[in-house]
Amino acid sequence: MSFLRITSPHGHGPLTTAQVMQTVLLATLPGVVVLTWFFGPGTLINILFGGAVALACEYASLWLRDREPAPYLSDYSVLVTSTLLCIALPPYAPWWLVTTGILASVILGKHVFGGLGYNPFNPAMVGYVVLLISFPLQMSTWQAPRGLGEVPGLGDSVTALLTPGAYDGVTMATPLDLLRQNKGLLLDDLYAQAPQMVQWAGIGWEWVNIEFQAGGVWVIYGGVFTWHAPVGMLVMLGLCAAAGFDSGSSESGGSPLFHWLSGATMFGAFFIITDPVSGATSNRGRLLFGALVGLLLYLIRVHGNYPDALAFAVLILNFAAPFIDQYTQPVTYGHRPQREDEE
Amino acid sequence: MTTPSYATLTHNGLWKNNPALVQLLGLCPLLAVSASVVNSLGLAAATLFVLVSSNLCVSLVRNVVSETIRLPVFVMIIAAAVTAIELLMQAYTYELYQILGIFLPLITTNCIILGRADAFAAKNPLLPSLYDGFIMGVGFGAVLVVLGAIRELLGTGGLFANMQLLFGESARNWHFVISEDYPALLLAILPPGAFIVTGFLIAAKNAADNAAKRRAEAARAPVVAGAKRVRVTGKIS
Amino acid sequence: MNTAGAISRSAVMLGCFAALASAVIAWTWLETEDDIERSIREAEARQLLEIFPPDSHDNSLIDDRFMVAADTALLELRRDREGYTVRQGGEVVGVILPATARDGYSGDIELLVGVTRTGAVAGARVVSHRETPGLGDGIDMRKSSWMQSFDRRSLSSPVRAEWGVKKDGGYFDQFTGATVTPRAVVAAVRRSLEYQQLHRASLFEITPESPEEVSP
Amino acid sequence: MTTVFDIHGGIHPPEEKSLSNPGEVLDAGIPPTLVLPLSQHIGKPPTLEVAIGDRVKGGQLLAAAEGLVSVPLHAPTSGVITAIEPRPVPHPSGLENLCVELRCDGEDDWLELEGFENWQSEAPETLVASVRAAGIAGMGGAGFPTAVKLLAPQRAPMHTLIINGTECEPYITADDTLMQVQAADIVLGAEILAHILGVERILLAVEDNKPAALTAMQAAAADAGRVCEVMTFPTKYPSGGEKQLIEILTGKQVPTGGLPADLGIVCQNPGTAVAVKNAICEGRPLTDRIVTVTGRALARPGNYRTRLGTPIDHLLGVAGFEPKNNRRLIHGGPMMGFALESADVPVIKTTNCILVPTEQELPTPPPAQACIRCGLCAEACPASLLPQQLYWYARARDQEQLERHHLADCIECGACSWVCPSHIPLVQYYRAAKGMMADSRAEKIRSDRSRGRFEARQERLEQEAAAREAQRAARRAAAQQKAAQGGADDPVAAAIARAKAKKEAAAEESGES
Amino acid sequence: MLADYALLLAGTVLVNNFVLVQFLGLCPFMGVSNKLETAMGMSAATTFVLTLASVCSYLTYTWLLVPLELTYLRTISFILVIAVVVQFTEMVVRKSSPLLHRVLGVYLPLITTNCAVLGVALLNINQAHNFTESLFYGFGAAVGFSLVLVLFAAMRERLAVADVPEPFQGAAIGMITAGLASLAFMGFAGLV
Amino acid sequence: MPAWVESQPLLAALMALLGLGLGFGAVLGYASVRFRTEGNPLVDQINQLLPQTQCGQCGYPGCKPYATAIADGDAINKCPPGGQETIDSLADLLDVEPQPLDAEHGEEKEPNVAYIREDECIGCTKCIQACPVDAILGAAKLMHTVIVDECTGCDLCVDPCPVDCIDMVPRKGGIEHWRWELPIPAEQRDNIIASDRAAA
Ligand SMILES: Cc1cc2nc3c(=O)[nH]c(=O)nc-3n(C[C@H](O)[C@H](O)[C@H](O)COP(=O)(O)O)c2cc1C
Ligand SMILES: Cc1cc2nc3c(=O)[nH]c(=O)nc-3n(C[C@H](O)[C@H](O)[C@H](O)COP(=O)(O)O)c2cc1C
Ligand SMILES: Cc1cc2nc3c(=O)[nH]c(=O)nc-3n(C[C@H](O)[C@H](O)[C@H](O)COP(=O)(O)O)c2cc1C
Ligand SMILES: Cc1cc2nc3c(=O)[nH]c(=O)nc-3n(C[C@H](O)[C@H](O)[C@H](O)CO)c2cc1C
Ligand code: SF4
Ligand code: SF4
Ligand code: SF4
Ligand code: SF4
Ligand code: FES
Repeated sequence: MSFLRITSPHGHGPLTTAQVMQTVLLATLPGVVVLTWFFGPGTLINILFGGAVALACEYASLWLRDREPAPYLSDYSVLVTSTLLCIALPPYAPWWLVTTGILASVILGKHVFGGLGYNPFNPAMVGYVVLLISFPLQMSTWQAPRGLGEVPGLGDSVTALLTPGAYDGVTMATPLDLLRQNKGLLLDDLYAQAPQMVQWAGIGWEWVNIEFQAGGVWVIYGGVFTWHAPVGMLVMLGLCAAAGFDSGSSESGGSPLFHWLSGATMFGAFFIITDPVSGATSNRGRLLFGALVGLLLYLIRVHGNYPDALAFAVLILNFAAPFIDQYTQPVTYGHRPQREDEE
Repeated sequence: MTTPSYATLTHNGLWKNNPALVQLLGLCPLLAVSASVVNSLGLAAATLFVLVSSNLCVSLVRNVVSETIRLPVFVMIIAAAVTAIELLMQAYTYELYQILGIFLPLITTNCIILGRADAFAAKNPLLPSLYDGFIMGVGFGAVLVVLGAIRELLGTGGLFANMQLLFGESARNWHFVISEDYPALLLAILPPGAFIVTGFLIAAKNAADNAAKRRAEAARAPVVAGAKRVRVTGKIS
Repeated sequence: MNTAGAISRSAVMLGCFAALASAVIAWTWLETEDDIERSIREAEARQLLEIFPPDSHDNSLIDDRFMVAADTALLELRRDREGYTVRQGGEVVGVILPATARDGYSGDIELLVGVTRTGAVAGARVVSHRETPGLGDGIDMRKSSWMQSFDRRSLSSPVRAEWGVKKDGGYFDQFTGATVTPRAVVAAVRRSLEYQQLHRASLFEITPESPEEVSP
Repeated sequence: MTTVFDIHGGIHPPEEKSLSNPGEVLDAGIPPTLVLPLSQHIGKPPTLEVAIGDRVKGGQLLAAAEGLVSVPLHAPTSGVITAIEPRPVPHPSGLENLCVELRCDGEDDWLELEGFENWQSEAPETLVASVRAAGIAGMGGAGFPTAVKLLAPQRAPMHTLIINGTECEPYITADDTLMQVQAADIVLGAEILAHILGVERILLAVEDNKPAALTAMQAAAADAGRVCEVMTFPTKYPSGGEKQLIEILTGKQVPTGGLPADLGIVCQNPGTAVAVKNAICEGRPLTDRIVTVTGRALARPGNYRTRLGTPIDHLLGVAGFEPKNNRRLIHGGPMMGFALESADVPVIKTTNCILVPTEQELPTPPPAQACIRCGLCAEACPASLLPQQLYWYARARDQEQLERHHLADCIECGACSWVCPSHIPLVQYYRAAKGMMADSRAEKIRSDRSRGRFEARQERLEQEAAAREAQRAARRAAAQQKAAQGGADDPVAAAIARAKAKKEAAAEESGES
Repeated sequence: MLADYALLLAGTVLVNNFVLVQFLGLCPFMGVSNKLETAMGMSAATTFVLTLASVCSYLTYTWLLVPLELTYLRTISFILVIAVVVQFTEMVVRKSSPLLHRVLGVYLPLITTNCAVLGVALLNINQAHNFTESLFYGFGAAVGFSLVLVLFAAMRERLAVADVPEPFQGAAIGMITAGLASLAFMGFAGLV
Repeated sequence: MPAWVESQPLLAALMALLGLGLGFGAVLGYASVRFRTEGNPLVDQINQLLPQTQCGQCGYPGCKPYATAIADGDAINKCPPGGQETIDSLADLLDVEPQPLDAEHGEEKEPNVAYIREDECIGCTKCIQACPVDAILGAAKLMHTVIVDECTGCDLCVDPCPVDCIDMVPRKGGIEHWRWELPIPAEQRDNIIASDRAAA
């Protein structure tokens, strides 16, 4: 009788790549729900539309590369990419914007490098930055949150997607934009002037961030990724903000709380910089990776041209990640320097 | 070294050994200046001029200069040619001169030029050297212009804008726009776009080459294995 | 051949080539010197001539310049820049003022604002800026004709209160999605007009002998 | 001392230990033929002492140790040697190796055995020689000759002996069973080992998922003559790895490239301890062991006392193998064992488990996907390595980086592969890479030697050529001198002169002699 | 004052990175970045040459060409200066690190034709830098070059084992990666 | 500025460049003396990587000469005994693109050792002369043997043997030399599937 020759180990743990990806998808849910509550169903529609485009795009890439599509399509990674991209996009983006972004993500960000596992840059952020650079106008048009403007219904959202320019909702600068644009104002004046700035970080935004954080913590608890990168980033961002914050002069860059809870901070900390493929490898490396993202995020937000700098900070660090890996190995068993008293 | 035939030179310059796509030389001007067709054409012309004239001079003096001072002499010849064209462009196409900016004097350090001077013109007679300079320049220029066209088209939705800078006022209306409400993909004309479009161009060339190679593979004669072996241990008595 | 011989031979050869090369360059330069100077002047003048077309004056603008110091009130320059005087038949018919909008979206926007003797804008041009491509760069004449909306405007038309972008209840259009840039430029042009108003006498060489014809 | 330390990483696979009823020893019986591979350990194969047709008794020497790192082989029962030829052996390669086939006569007729009455008074050297003669190789998995390990005191003074009753791999209960039924023997064996090593402290390490073994060992330890601590710690794979266990028990790490002996520690499996006890007290060589035969494709899984050389086929028959739903036969545990292609191989000294799972139990892995650098493997690695980096570099065959990332410290435990969501056979990459590096090292040594020899030869040839040339030159010079003296300038004259000179010289020589 | 130089430095290293933003020195950037170790060597050599050349050409320009009204000779005299500095460096490298010399062998003479070097010299004039600024500018340019070269080399080592589609293997994927890096560096815009 | 500069721009240009040239020439002249080097340690580094089979298949009489040639710019893909691994490590050392082995020089084979069928050996000593590493023992008219540990497997001794009594046998065989193989990565398996698909 002949048996199969398979290498050890012969058993296997419970997790598969597809499940990892599903977990991440699931964890975005609370954030997306709150986004929908404050800004209407635009993001949701984008996610659905973008997911379909992404699957088609992944299929086409695999076909071009002469690969069996089924195993790759069923790993859900392209859905994570498209979902994360769509969450980052403005809610009522036209279809061509979403499509261009997905194309950039999946082809330029992922498949020219060989697909899942080989891409050195975060595909979703590649897509986002390509759009931000190419179509800054469309990319800086944000819906006003519930309470300040009318939240569009489902019909409006579909119209906005399919007939570019037809939907004309109430748009409004995001709190980070405001901070960036009103360098001359005292923070107090800014809060007094702009209705979207409320106690912490702006109507809607603070809740969106808190929900993304909750989702992220749930995933860490589930063991899909470690705490290092998010903690590194949030701590560094907090430190920088604390150092730059002088309780509200016109030079002030916003309080730590403001930075933590505005824009894409939590979304980025728990869903973007945790992308394992394009990030640093070891836990030490991830801590450093996160901290440097936090530093750049603060610098670019406050001093640069891009009010929400997350995508740039992430891409820059993606570029540096292989180098970081070279110098952040953990101490292997048996390589711990021997202490004298151990003799 | 025997002088290759003109057909070989042409194939080398335009495709097989294309300076921009294969040798990856002269990348800086290639990427920096190729945001539009007119810029590309301007630089292509200047590069072509320098290549041809430096190859010409180098081939002329190749038997006079000794090995030791070869490179400095070549560099000086190139620098003189570049300065000349720089001055000329400054005098007669000033706006283009301003657009090309420091990339015009930087032709001096375009590795293609020194490379061709050293690898070809220094070893070959006048006419082939002239032709080599010309065809390499054309090969480089072709890539430059194609790159410029792709980027201009993607980035602005139009083609041949501002051609008057090179061809006089009558060229102003050569500009045409594909569609008025094309949402311009600005990325293409910004710096990163240059890299990315070039990457895709190189990939396209590779794909074409691979296809050709696969076709040729069938017809290839087998090599004799071990044909080059020598005896290590000398004569066995 | 001995080493010293070789070295000196090379040196002489190199020297010859250096001489030859510099001769070629120097000769080209001598030949093109005048043309180059003309080109440079033309290029410089072209922008000014867009503001004041050649038929509106009879002096050479680039030769009729004056310095404006950095940090002059209202113009807010970062460094010393030049202004130009426009004359017709000896009389000053306009000035071209340098101005800087320090509150652009990304850094300074440098402008030239032409003002006629009547206090109206003859034309305004952006000399340099770093605004976001595709969003804030409508102030570039090559991209959009928005800057022409300043033509013939003066401090009285629109009225002071309306010297702003529509979004702030003003007269001028903003670009879709980018208000910061137009706001900054509008303010800078307005300030140039105000500067001109304050310094009319010296700018337009209005002496007691040649009194004001029109008061703005 | 009761504090234990934690190690980095580790995993908790389903234990499945109750399947094989730990605590009960069944008898596998004597099969009609035994097949005994000569090499069942790390080190040189022993040299044959028997020939085809020889009749042997149980306990008789079949092959004698060859060199220091080698162990002898004994007949597990009486019978006739019927073949000495390459046969398939339990090895991941599935290759054949030299084996002795013994047709058993069923009488189980043994030689007279004689042990030490009073081992306490014997010199350690004498006892080590007996251990060596008994053919004991470590029974915890690696099969390193125990006698060699017992020479540790020659390196440095030893202070601790660890009896590794961890048995952290799922399914296996051989040591558990041994500890339950032969606790006293284990402790006795440990005492002998402690005596040989000159250590004052014995640690009996048992994972907390074996309460019965723990009680048995505690009882036995209480009766022991030496300091004998039973230590228990939380269940986690791979706590049983020697290095990991040492860290758990002492908080110290064995320095890379070093041995536990460098810390004054020696670690032995309970089975080894019993074998040592048998060898010393009874003079009985190692010829059988307890093998856990388990898996859901068996009707009667359990722990079988099995003679070495028993074909696994036979064992499967005894345990009631039902082939229908099974595709794999595993030698060893599910984590570190290797799959066998055929059951036609024998049990050897390191066979602690034969696992025959059903397809539902341990499904055939799906095709590997790309590594997504998720880092789960690094979380699981007990050696604090970066398995994903090792994987990438192994793929790239980048030996420099593999060394920089400490491939050599990987214990091949398989924890990383177990957790990898992409199902990458990581351990195989490491084994292949280690092989590759070992080959390169050997190749380097070889090529250095060849270079030396080549250069030496070139030099020699040159010298010879130079010597010949010198001789020729000397002759020519001499001839020329002669010719010059003769005043003749033309070559013919010179040649004649030379010939003359030669003749004269010859005449002179002969004249002198 | 010191802060100004720090800003100039940060500006040249990151915001106006020579390679990714200004497109200078691309040939060695694409050519010598397959291996981290060589990239580091190349970085060191280029840093040295670039800084020295920046200062030397500044001096030549200010003390020779300007007084003699020969500014139109700047290209050729800079090239001369650079050639000499490179030659000098080559001798030093050959002496101090023969392996580096073989590895950089192709590129050391090509540093002469690395347009970053001439570019620095020319930009110093265009931007009217004084002596110290030239020094910092040259050094900043070199550090910027080195930074991205080294990061890129580490990344290419990773790309070497990636499953890149065949037509993209080699230079094409290198270009695209550089493009994405350049995209990332756009984020620094406006920082200084 | 001196007046002559103004009146003689051409001359000024000439003088300036000449001056520059002279100054720099002096600097370089000094440096060439100060930093003089000799020898090329790179050859040794390359030689370290070559397999030292000394078989001559590269077209050079031994590994060292080939190493010298590589240091002078010869191709790195000419050594069949070293095979792809040697090419890769050379490429790594020299930071050039690794190429496939040049088939003109032979194919990569499993390492061999020579084995002399002793009863057929006539003791002609030709193989001893041929062996580049002195791996054959024996004297004239007596039986010869190969020292297996020293034999590089170059097969140079095979041809000269007048009675063809030398065989090349694999050096690595048996269970001790067995090595785990690197698994085939997922995507390469895919390629196989893909080509199967194409073939079908
Ligand atoms: C990447 C980016 C670039 C921007 N660039 C500019 C710009 O160049 N000019 C500008 O006025 N606003 C710019 N903005 C600001 C936003 O468009 C901002 O929302 C807008 O100026 C506010 O105008 P609103 O009052 O019309 O909403 C930019 C925003 C982003 C995110
Ligand atoms: C190649 C090798 C050499 C060893 N050399 C020695 C040694 O010289 N002295 C010693 O006491 N143990 C030696 N050992 C035994 C190890 O310390 C260890 O006990 C043995 O490998 C079994 O451990 P394992 O099953 O965890 O691999 C050696 C083991 C191996 C594999
Ligand atoms: C991952 C791993 C797990 C191991 N688990 C055990 C175990 O549970 N019990 C055991 O005795 N040896 C185990 N070993 C082997 C030990 O490291 C060590 O070799 C053995 O205890 C030495 O004793 P021996 O020489 O008597 O075999 C394991 C080795 C490894 C690498
Ligand atoms: C924790 C986690 C975070 C992820 N974040 C991203 C992300 O930010 N962007 C993205 O494109 N893919 C993300 N992915 C999905 C996946 O890694 C991505 O598709 C690969 O980068 C494509 O090769 C993430 C996956 C996980 C498990
Ligand atoms: S567990 Fe697998 S997929 Fe995750 S990093 Fe390790 S090897 Fe890669
Ligand atoms: S097999 Fe090696 S790398 Fe993997 S977990 Fe075990 S020790 Fe770590
Ligand atoms: S081909 Fe033979 S002689 Fe040449 S380098 Fe390789 S092993 Fe040495
Ligand atoms: S014995 Fe033969 S094969 Fe071996 S090294 Fe000598 S010549 Fe080569
Ligand atoms: S063209 Fe810039 S370095 Fe080659």
